[in-house]
Order: sequence, then C-alpha cells, then structure tokens
Amino acid sequence: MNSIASILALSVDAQTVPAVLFYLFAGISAASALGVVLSRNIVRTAVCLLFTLVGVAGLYFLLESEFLAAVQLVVYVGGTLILIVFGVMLTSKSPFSRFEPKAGEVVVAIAACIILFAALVMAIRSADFRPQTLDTTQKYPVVALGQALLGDYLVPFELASVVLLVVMIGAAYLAKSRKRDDKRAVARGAATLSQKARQWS
Amino acid sequence: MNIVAAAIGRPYIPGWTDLGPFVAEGWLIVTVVGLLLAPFFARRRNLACFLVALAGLTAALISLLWVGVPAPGRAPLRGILIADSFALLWKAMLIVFTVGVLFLWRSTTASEMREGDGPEFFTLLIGATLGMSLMASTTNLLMIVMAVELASLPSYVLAGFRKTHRLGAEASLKYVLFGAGCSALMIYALTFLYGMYGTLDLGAIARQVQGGAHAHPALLTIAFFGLIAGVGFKIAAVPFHFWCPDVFEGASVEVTAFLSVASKGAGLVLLLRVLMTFADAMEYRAAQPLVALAYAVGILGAITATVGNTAAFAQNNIKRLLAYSSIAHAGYMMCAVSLLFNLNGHQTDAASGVNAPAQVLLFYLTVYLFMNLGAFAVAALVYRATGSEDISAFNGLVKRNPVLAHAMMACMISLIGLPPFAGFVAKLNLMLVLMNNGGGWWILVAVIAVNSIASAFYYFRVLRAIYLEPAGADQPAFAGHPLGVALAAGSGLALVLMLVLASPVSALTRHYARMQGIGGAAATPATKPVVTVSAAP
Amino acid sequence: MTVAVLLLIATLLPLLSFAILAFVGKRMGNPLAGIVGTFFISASFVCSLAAMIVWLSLDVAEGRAFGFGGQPILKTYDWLPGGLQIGIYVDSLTVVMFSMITLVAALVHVFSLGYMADDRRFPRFYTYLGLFSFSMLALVLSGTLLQLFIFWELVGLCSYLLIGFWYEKKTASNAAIKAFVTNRIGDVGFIIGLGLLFCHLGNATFPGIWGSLGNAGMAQSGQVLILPMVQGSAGAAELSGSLQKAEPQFTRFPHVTTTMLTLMGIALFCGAIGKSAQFPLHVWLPDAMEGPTPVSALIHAATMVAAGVYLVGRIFPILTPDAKLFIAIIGCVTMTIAALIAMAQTDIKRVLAYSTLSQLGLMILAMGIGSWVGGLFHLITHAFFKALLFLGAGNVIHAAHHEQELTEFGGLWRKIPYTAITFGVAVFAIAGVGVTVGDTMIGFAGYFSKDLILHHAGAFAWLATKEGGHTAYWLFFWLPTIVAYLTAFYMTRCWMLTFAGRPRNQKLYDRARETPVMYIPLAVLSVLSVIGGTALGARQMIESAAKETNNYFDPRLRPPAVANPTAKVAQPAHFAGFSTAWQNAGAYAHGDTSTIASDAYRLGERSLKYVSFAFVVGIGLGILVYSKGLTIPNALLRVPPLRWLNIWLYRAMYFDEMYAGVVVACTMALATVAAVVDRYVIDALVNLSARVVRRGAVLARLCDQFVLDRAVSATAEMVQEIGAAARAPQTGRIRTYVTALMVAVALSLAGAIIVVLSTTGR
Amino acid sequence: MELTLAISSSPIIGLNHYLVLAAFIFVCGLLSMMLKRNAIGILMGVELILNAANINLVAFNRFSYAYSPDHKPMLDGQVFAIFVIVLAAAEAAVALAIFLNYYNNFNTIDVERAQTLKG
Repeated sequence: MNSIASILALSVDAQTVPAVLFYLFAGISAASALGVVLSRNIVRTAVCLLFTLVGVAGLYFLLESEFLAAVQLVVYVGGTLILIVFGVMLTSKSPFSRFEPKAGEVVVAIAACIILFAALVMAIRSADFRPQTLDTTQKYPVVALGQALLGDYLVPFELASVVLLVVMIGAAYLAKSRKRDDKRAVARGAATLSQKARQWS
Repeated sequence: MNIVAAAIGRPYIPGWTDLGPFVAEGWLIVTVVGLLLAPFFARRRNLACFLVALAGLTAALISLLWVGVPAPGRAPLRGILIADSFALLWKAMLIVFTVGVLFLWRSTTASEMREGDGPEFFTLLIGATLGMSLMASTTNLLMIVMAVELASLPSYVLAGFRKTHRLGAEASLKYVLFGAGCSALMIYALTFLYGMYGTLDLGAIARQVQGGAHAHPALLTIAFFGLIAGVGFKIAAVPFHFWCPDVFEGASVEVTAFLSVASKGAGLVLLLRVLMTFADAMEYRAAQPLVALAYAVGILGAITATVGNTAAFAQNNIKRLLAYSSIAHAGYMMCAVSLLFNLNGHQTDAASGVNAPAQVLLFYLTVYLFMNLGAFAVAALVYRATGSEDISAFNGLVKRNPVLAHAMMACMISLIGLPPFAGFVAKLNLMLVLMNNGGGWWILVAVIAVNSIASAFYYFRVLRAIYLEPAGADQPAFAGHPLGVALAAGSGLALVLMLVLASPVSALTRHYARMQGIGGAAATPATKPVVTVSAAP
Repeated sequence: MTVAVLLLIATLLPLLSFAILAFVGKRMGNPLAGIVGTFFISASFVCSLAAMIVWLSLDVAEGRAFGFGGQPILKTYDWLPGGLQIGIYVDSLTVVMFSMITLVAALVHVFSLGYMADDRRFPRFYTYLGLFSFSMLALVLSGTLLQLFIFWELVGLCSYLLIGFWYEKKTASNAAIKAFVTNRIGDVGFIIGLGLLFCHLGNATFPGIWGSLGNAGMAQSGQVLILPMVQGSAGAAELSGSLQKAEPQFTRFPHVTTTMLTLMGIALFCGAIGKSAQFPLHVWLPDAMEGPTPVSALIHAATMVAAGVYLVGRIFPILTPDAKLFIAIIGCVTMTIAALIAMAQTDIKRVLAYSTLSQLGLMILAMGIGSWVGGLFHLITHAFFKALLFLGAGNVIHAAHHEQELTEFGGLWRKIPYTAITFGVAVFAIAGVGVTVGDTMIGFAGYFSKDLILHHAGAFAWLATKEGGHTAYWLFFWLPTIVAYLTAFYMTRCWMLTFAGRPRNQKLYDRARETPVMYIPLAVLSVLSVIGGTALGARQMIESAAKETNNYFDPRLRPPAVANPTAKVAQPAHFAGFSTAWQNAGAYAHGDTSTIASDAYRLGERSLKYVSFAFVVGIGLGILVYSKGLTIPNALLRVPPLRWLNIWLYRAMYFDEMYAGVVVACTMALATVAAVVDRYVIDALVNLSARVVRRGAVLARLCDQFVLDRAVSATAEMVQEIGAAARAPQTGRIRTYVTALMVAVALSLAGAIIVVLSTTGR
Repeated sequence: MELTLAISSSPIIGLNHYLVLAAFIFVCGLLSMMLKRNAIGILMGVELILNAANINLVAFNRFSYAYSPDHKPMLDGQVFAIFVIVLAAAEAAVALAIFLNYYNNFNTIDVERAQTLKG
C-alpha cells in the first residue's frame, strides 16, 4: 500500500492517493460492468469484461492482496477470459443481428435491479462495519496465504484438483466435435450391441 | 532459509485420524484415476470402465461402513470436514443408489453408447458422486461451495452427454446457465456471512449469531437468501425449479434418475445440516432469525410440493412427470427441514443426540431412493422396448411384461404414499413429526395431505395405462434386460419390505440421525399421554 | 407362544398360496391351481386345529377346567415412531375364530373344485380366495385397531374382486361397485373413530384400549355399573362389595368425556354397519350374491360379514350404554326387516342373503344388549350352518345349470339326495331345533346360540323395564322371538320349494346331478351344524375369552381363586351394566346385586318359554303352506293386502329405489346449485360465453352421473387449472426462467431487506 | 446516488465503498444474465457476479479480519476468493463446452432457440 502510494504520488497526502486510485479502478470496473450489460456486440462485451477484471485486479492491489491480483490477471484475464473469447470466436458464425430482448423485459429487469441495488446499499450502510480504515501498521505476508492453502484449507485445495480434472474431462468430451464417420461408427456399434439387447426385447 | 522456515512453520500433514473417516471419498478419487487408466488395458472400454466404477463404489461402500464414525468431539482435517453418522448413512445411500444407476446404465444406455465414451461418462458420474458425498459432511462455507460445484459441474455435462441428441444439448444448456446463476448468487450472498463474522465455519458463525455479536439483520437476510438459492437450485425448490423438468426430459434416463435422487438428496442433507447448525446454536428457541428461516423454508416447501403436483397433472412424458413428482417430494422433505424450533421441546433429543428432522429426512430419502430407482428403471426399459417416453407407451404393460407392470404399480402407489408400500410409512412418519411439533406445522400437514390426494390423479394415469388400457398393435410383449428387470422388481420388493420392516428402518435412521456438533440443549421432556396396559391376568 | 407361532403359520400359508398362484397359477391350469390352493388352506386348518389343541391343553396343564382361558398373548411391535404399533393378540376367541375360518375356507376350497371347474378364470379364483383367507385370518390375529383396519380394507378389496369375479355380467360389476361404495361409507365412520381413539390414547392395542377406557365404557354419570360379562364364574355378592365404592376409572383420561366415548363407539360401529351390512347400509349384501356361490358361502355368510360382529366384540368394553343401545337398535331393525324380506324372495340365494342379514342383525343385537358370549357364539354356529346352506344352494344351482329361481325347482331331492339332506340339517340348525330336558339341552347348533341370546335378551328386557324403564325395551326380546318364528318358516319354505313336491321345470329336473367333491364338504358341515353347539366347546372358549377381556379392563374383576365355576346360584348376567334404562335401576348399583342379577337370569330363562317351540310352529306352518308346491301360497297371495305386502317385501321394501331417489335428488340439487352459481356468479364475473357452453355440458352430464363422479371430476378440473397456472412459466425459454428467477429473488430480497431494516429500526 | 453520498461523507476510502461497488457489479451481472440472448453473454454476467463476490471477500478480509487477536495474519477471505477464481475458470470451461455442443446441434448460440423442452 505504502509502496504503491509512494511510487504513484510522491508528495500527495497519504489519504488522498488511495482514494484517487480507488476511484480510478472502481470507475474502470463499474463503467465496464455497465458496458457488459449495455453493449450489443458480444466481442465488445468481452472487451468490457476484460476491463472490469483488470479494474478489479487493481482494487486487489489497493487492498494489499498482490498475490490475488496476480491470480486475477493470470488466471482470470489470461485464462478464463481467453476461453470466453475462444467461445465467442467458435460460435461467431451464428447470426448475431437480432439478439435484442423485448422492451417489457428490459423494463422489468432494470426496475427489479435498481430496487435490489438500492436495497443492497441500504443494507450495507445499515450494517456499519468497523473499522472503516485500513490498518497498515502490521505485516501482511504472502507466505501466510501459502500456509493457509496447505494448512487449514488443504482439503479444498486438493479437491480443486479433482474438480479441475473432472471438469477438464467433461469439457473436452463435449467440446470435441463428433465427425460424420464417427456417427456412422456409433450407428454400427449400436447395431451390434443392440442385437444383443434385442434378445431381451 | 531459517526465516522462511519459521514463517512457514511445520507443514500440515494429515494423519490417519484425520483421513480415516474419509477413505470412501479417497476411493472415489482413486476410481476417477482408475477410470482414466482403464481404457489402456481393456478392449471393451465401456465395459471395463463400468466394472472399474462398480469396483470403486463397492470399495468405497465397504470402507465407509468399515471405518464408521470417529468418536464425537474430534474435528478431523482442522474442522473442514465432518464425519458423523448422519453423513455416513447418506453416503451409504448415495453409493448404493449410484450402483443402482450403474446397473440402470448397463441395462439401457450401454448398448447405445459409443465405445470409448465410457471413461468420460463414469468419471463425471463418480466425480458428481464425490461432490454429493462431500456436501453432506461439511459446515465450512468454502467447502460447501466447492462440494456444490463439484456435484454440479459434472452433472451439467452428464445432462448433455448424448452429444448428437438435440434435447440433451438443450437440457445441458439450460442446466448450466441456471446452475451457474444460482451458485453465483449463493457465493455472493455467502460473502456477507464471512464479512459479518470473520470466519468460514458455520458452527462458529451460528454461535456468534446466537451471541448477538455483529448483528446485521439485513445482511443476514441476504446471506440466507443466497444459501437457499444455492441449495434450492440443487433440490429444485420453487422458484429455483425451472431447470428440473426440462433437464429431466432431455437427459438420458440413468442421468435423470441420478439427478432426481442423488442431487436432490445431497441438497436436502446440506440444507438440513446448515439450518440445524443454526437452530442448535440458538437452542431451538422461537427467536429471530430462526423463526423467519423456518417459516421461509416451510412456505417454500409447501409451495414447491403444490407446484410440483399440480404441474405434473397434464404431463404425458413419463420423465417429465417424474420430474414434477420429484419436485413435489422435495417439497415434502423441505417441510421436514423447516422444523427449526419446536414448540414443545427440542428437535434434538439431548440424551440421545437424535435429531428428529434428520431422522425424517433419512427415512424419507431411503424410501424415495427405491421409489424413484424402480420407476426410472421401468420407464427406461419401456423406452428401450417401445422407443417412446409417453405414458401411452405403458398401455397394457401388465400383459406385455407383468413384472415391470407390478413394479411400476408399487412405485407409483408408494409415491402417492398409500399402503401397502413404504411411501406410506415415510409420509406418515413425516406428518407425525410435523404434527408433534404443533403450531403452524399443522398447516404443512394439511398441505401435504391435500397434495398427496391431488398427486394420486397423475400417478393413477400411469397405472391406468398399465392395467386398463389395451396394448396397441405395435406394442408387443418384451422381456427387458434382466438386470433392469431385477432392479425394478428389487425396488418394488424393497418398498413392500420397508413397509413391513418399518420399525427396523425407522430404528436405523433414528440411530444415524445424529450430527456432530448438534447435541440439543437441556431438553424439557415432552408430555405425551402414555398408555399403560393393565396387568395381564 | 407355540399357539402364536402356529396361528402365524396358519395365517401365512394362504398368503403363500396367493403368491404362488398369482405368479404361476395360470400355468398350473384348471385342477392343479385349485388343488394347490386347497392344500395350503388345509394345512392352515391343521395348524389352527393344532393351535386350539395346544391352547386347551395349556389350560389342562395349569389345572383349569376345559376351555377356561389360557394366558392371552399380546406381542406388539413399534411399527412407527409416534405410538403406531402393530402386533398380534391371541385369546380364546382368536383361537376359535381361526379354527372356524380355516375350516370353512378349506371346505369352500374343496367345494369350488367342482363348482368352478368349468370356469376359465379358475386359477384366478383360487388366487383371490388365498388372498382373502390370509386377510381374514390376519384380521382376526390383529393386535391393534389400526392393523385390524388395514386387513378390514383388504378383505373388503377381496370381497369386491370376488363379487365382480364374473365382471362380464353387468349386474356383477355393478354389485361389486355397490358393495365397495357402501362399505366405504361405513369405513369413513371407522376412520373417524380410529382417529378419535388415537388422539386420546396415541395407541390402539386391544388390551391398551380396554385398560385405558374399558371402565369408562361401563360408567355413566358417576355411577359404576360393572358386572362381569361372563356367566358362571364369580359370586356377584363377592364382587358387589368391592365394586360399589369403585371410582370411575377414567380419571387418567380426563379429556375423554362420556359423550366423546359414545361418539367414538358409534363411529367405530359404523365400520361394522358397513361390513356386516346392517340396516341403513344393508343393501349391498343381497346384490353381492352375484358373485360365485362358494364366495357367498365363505365371505358373505360365514366370515367377512361376521367381522363386524367381531369388531364390536373387540371394542365392547369401551362402549357406553348409549352406544350399546344404538347398536342394539340397529341390530334389531336389521334383523326384523331382513327376516320379513326373506319371506317373499324367490331367488334361492337372495333368500339366504336376507337370512344372513337377519342373523347378523341378531348377533349385533346380542352385542348391543350385552350378550357378548351369545353374539360371538352365534357367529361361530351360524358360520357352519350358513356356509352349509350356501354350499347346498350352490349345489342346487350347479345341478340346475345356474337357475336360481325357487319357482323353477321342486322335487329335486330325488336327484340330489345328499344335498337335500344336508340342506335340511342346515334348515333345522338355523330354525333352532332342539329341546331342553331338565338341565340337558339337545338340539342342533343354532338352538344353543339362539337360546343363549334370547335368554339374555329376556333378562335384559326384564332388568331394563324394572323400576319404571320404558316398556319398549321388551322389543329387544319380542322382536328376536318373532324373528325366530319367521326364520323357521322361511327356511322351511326354501327347502320345500326346492326339494319337495313335484318338479316344476321338467327339463331342469332331468339334467340335475351332484358330484362327490361337492357334497363331501356338505357332509362335514352338516355334522358340524349338528354338534357345533356342544361338542366343540366353542361356547366355553368364548366364555373364557370374555373372561380374558374382562381381566384386562378391570383387574379387580378377576375371578376370586375360590370361585366355583359350576355354581349356578348367583349367575351374574351377561349384560354388564347396561343402557340408559339402567339409570332407573339406581338401586341396582347400590342394592343387593346378587339378588337382582339372579332374578334377571331366572326371569330371562322363564321368558324362553315363548320361543321354545318357535321351530315347531315355523317348520310346521312352512310344510303346511308349501306342501303342494306353489298352489297354496299363490292362492293366498290373491288376497289384496297380502299381495301388496308380498310385492313390498319382494322389492326389499324399496330400499334401493329410495337410495337411488335420494342420490338423484342430491345430484339434481347440486346441479341446480351449480347452475345457479354458474349463471349468476361466474358469468357475471367472467362473462365468457365459451365457459357457459362448457359448464352447460358439465351440467347436462351431471344429471346422469353419480355425485361422487361429479366431485371427482370437479376436483380434477380444479387441479388441472392450478396445474396450468403452475406450468405457465415453464415456457421452455431459458431467459424466461432466468428472468423469472432473478426478478423473484431481486424483489423478494429487496422486500425482505426493507422489512428487516424497518423492523430493526436501523 | 448512494455512491456519491458515501464519497462525500468521508474522504477516506472505507469498507463501504468497496461493498457498494461490489453491489453495483453484482447488479450489473444480474442484468446481463437477464438481458443477454447470447449464452456467452449470460456466462459473462455470472463472471461479473463472481467478481463482485471476490471484491467483497477481499475487502472484508483486509478491513475487518486481517489479523487474529494475537496478531497472526488471517486470510480466509483471500483463500475463498482464490477458490472462487478457480471455480469460475472451471465453470467457464464447462459452460463453454456445453455452448459449443449446443452450437453444434442448433447452429446458433441464441438461447431463445432452445424451446423444445417445455410445459
């Protein structure tokens, strides 16, 4: 925190620098999030999402969670988003033009969301969390994160590998397209197998 | 080096006392690996994978029962996971049911499946099973999220496993979009729980809620909303049920059967454990936020049962009908979960640690497992023979295949909840416990009773087709795969047996209805008229 | 325990037979399936007999006299948490019922080998019989009311299946439906009673009920009127001392008021009204004769219909005097009208059906007036001779190639002599032929049981009218007496028209014949009809059962050890504290019980003289009138009042027509209401012409449909409409789903937050 | 409006700022889930919600629960956030595979075309 502040604003008040940075990153992510909602072109939507993710990564930096910010940039922006863009490209042959929702739906959705947002803000403000300021006096080492991952959270950590393995297998299965001769092979295989099945039926 | 070592501290290496109770999960992971290796050693890959999966599940079941439950008071794996008898019985049921699903696959879809797709299919199935078993044994928020996702993500793929099948593709699309939305909602809402109490352990959170610390009722509301959204999606509670009929219809039948019992059961078990953790910390007193929570779950259960039953009325597709039926049954079970505070005592008996709603849920799930397995097995075999999932495909089944017809009859009547099948006992047990709670739960009893009557209409439509309609010219008699017939007949038989042996089943579920960390507070004895028989001559 | 195990085996054997026949019966084919069924039920009979012998030898081993009470066996099993128990209860009554049921069932199985030989659904018939036998035995073995109710429904189902066995016949399937619906009406009452009982006790084993509420049934307005129900055990004087000071025992159940108990008893009795075809619901039994005749013999004469009497016997201790009075009245009415109707019937099976009704009414009356032993004793003897009558009728019908009209028979005794003789024996038995010489009674089975009931009826009437009771109580004696005359008459009429005289239908006469497989069961049953009253010890068994029951509901009533069972001095009546009329006999409770009781007993005996020769008069008159076939009665029926009476009785007093009228009227009323509602309310609200048309169609349909159908279809329509609403969001569009879900979540969450915030004041 | 209020009331960036921002992103995610007809667009909405959750987690962790009473660093929130990122990746992989499958079968990515299953 201190290091970033000192790099970016050498002689400015210690309170103002983080505030400015916050508004910068928050503005980027909020505006791009709105862009995700509003843009009609899917590629543009993806770009907006990219900016949101980057803005959020910046917020992690502000919160002294450098490791998480790195993960966000590497895994989210570099992995997940690229995956999404691949998806966009692979399916881009389909007609995009008339993807517009009906006006009634838009009104209902926006109204509901505005009400919800207002309620959420009221709830958050009513909660009145303390403290509202960062305590920057104490050390906040990354090594503790590793310790937590391999200590208290060892089980979910290991489980994540299982999740990823299973998901990878499933995704690979679905994504690999089945060719025409494949289908014929299926038919043949089914025929031989169902001969046996027919004995029962 | 020394500084780093000091900072890292000693590495955490879990020992046998930590991992022992979770050998079954270990076996499931080993099975996943085995499934990936099996195709290299066998020519008939699908069959090999079937056998590997069967062996893995059997090993898991045996080790589960062998190891049993560790002594209470210990929290293995630093409290991330819980091993108690409640989870144990659910896991045993889950594994038994998954074996049933494997048999169902063998007797129906196996002949259609392309050689070589087996490893993927079974990996996904076992992976989802692992997730569902973990859902039962945790109160850690992170673990809950992980387990729910591990259960969900493979299920999405399973729903669309028949790649060339348009309906399958549509089903999995709907499933994944709906599921991703609900789980995202849940995760967002759960962050507030962490924000308010600074811990991911629900037990600790519950104790703080009881203590009144950091009381932010509005945020607590958000958190519970999210929780119900995430779990409600798994159990297809209204209004999180939209995916259910479409996915059930689009997926192949063994996947549908799997989702209808395993997925819902896991969700209910998780919901019960989470809510009971709160209720126990609050000593089952009728205080906020428990009251609101209990009412919410109860009302949701009643609505779910009603919507499920009424919507099932006009269905012609048997899988869709069973989907709505499963929604209705999830509603009944949610009514049991809503017993968060008791007007005349405690839900958990302090002396024995037996939790009444847990008992009801376990009992109901045990019976429900067989009802659905049997019904889906018959539906699958009829589909194999006629190529149709319509109810009209059942026309004259009693002449075409009497064993399947009678098995279906048993399942349908049991699903209604009529004697002489176990569904009656399960429903009776549920209603008795609800009545015993008194107060507003009488309304739930009435709702369940009315719903049961209404449900008779659509279940009887199937029976009518089976017994009264004549078979069409294109509906010849058929034998069906022996494994599937055995599955159906076995389920029917189990339903009769469980009615006759209701007492041992009840005792079993009672014995296992104990949750770690939930022991009930100092109980006041419930007053009930006790009848003493006058001395015999 | 041996007894319990034997009885359990006896119960399960028919179930096994059912299971085997259900799966492979069709493959077994015609005689084999029947033989298998017969084998199993015979084995079951052997087990029951063995159980009876063991049961009696237990008595002997324990130094008691023959037939006086082994230890009742109660084994319960917590079926469900919440006090729902199932189990078995075995006392002397159970044992004797088992022997009776399995014996009759076995004989009917044998008989059906011949009777049903030509039927193409022969194996299925035996399948049903097996299921019925199992259910009936399980009903008798039931240890709790709930379990009894389950098997009660099961025997009802079997009855329904067997009445409609020849479902191609429209009349048969109609009769089956009628029986089913009528029984359900009674069962509603049963369920209500059961529910009330559960609410108060949370448990319903028989001893549990007796122990908890038994004394309540005996007491009224603080008065304790308890007398042992059984004859010949304890000196009433010895008892009276301890009883006078007894408090009403239901202090343990303060919420059970006498009114509640009366309601409970009547509600439970409603079940018996349905099953035993008592007065308002009696219409199903005569129609049930559409079923095969062996079925009529087994189910609709000997066993199932008697289950109502059995039920009353089991709940007897909790019946309040008012409830018993109700029961007695119902029994009395049934008995009388059925006997009258039976005189004018011309279908042989319908005569027997009405005679069954009449006898069932007599049993119910007996229960009502407190003659527990008499009612159940008559149940046993009646089972023998009524089964015999039905099987004989079956033989006649079989011989006559399914002709059932008495007017077509005549002179058949030459062709089917064995049937004629055995039928005659049964007629004598039901007419109560017998004499008392000094202390010795000689006669047919029916004589003993009927004599006992009438004796008690007389004593009851005497006690009830003593000290200013209403004279109408004497009807409980006089009506059965008159019915005894009528019974002898119409049974003789039946025999005379069938077997005596000249053949009225020569073709039918010429082809008539009988086969051994069918008359051997008749022979066995006729022997039983002769000796059933004495030799089998049925009465002693039932008396000991009464004592066992008594012991449960009040331990203080256990007979003193010194009691001399043979003493006849102080015979306390069989009519434990009884009916509202006993209020008047206030002195009875406080006075010299022994004197009054023995007075009543003696006076009851004295009134028997009015009925002693009923059979002579009845049979004599019957022979006289029908000696020349139909000539004399036809001549008599030309007299207008008699003719009208005959037509009235022939049409069974127009009960069916009345009910049909009521149903139609109700339907019309409902239709009218529906129409009014439609026209003025719904239309005003909805104003859709399509709806009017549809409702109009419904209305038109209404007029020729049962009310029940209407209710069902209306419910179905309603459910369908709700279902349409429930399925409305299920459009198949994923965006609708997501939007619906998210909007629902967003709005409800926002609402909840606002509510929470406003209530917590933040 | 609420956001500006929060800003003007204190120059210091507090927890509430982060939470409100997260709420905004959450609502944006909800909206894009509701309004997009492209399946991938709906998935992006899910990603937005997950990011909102992560902001919450990290902010709560850093502001309120960074240290245990004995001044040891506590990182539960951050750990949770890391797992959420992992799960988001997994979910995206599965979802995209399913979209491809759907695309192969229906030749479009428009979710409105999936209407066969209904009722």
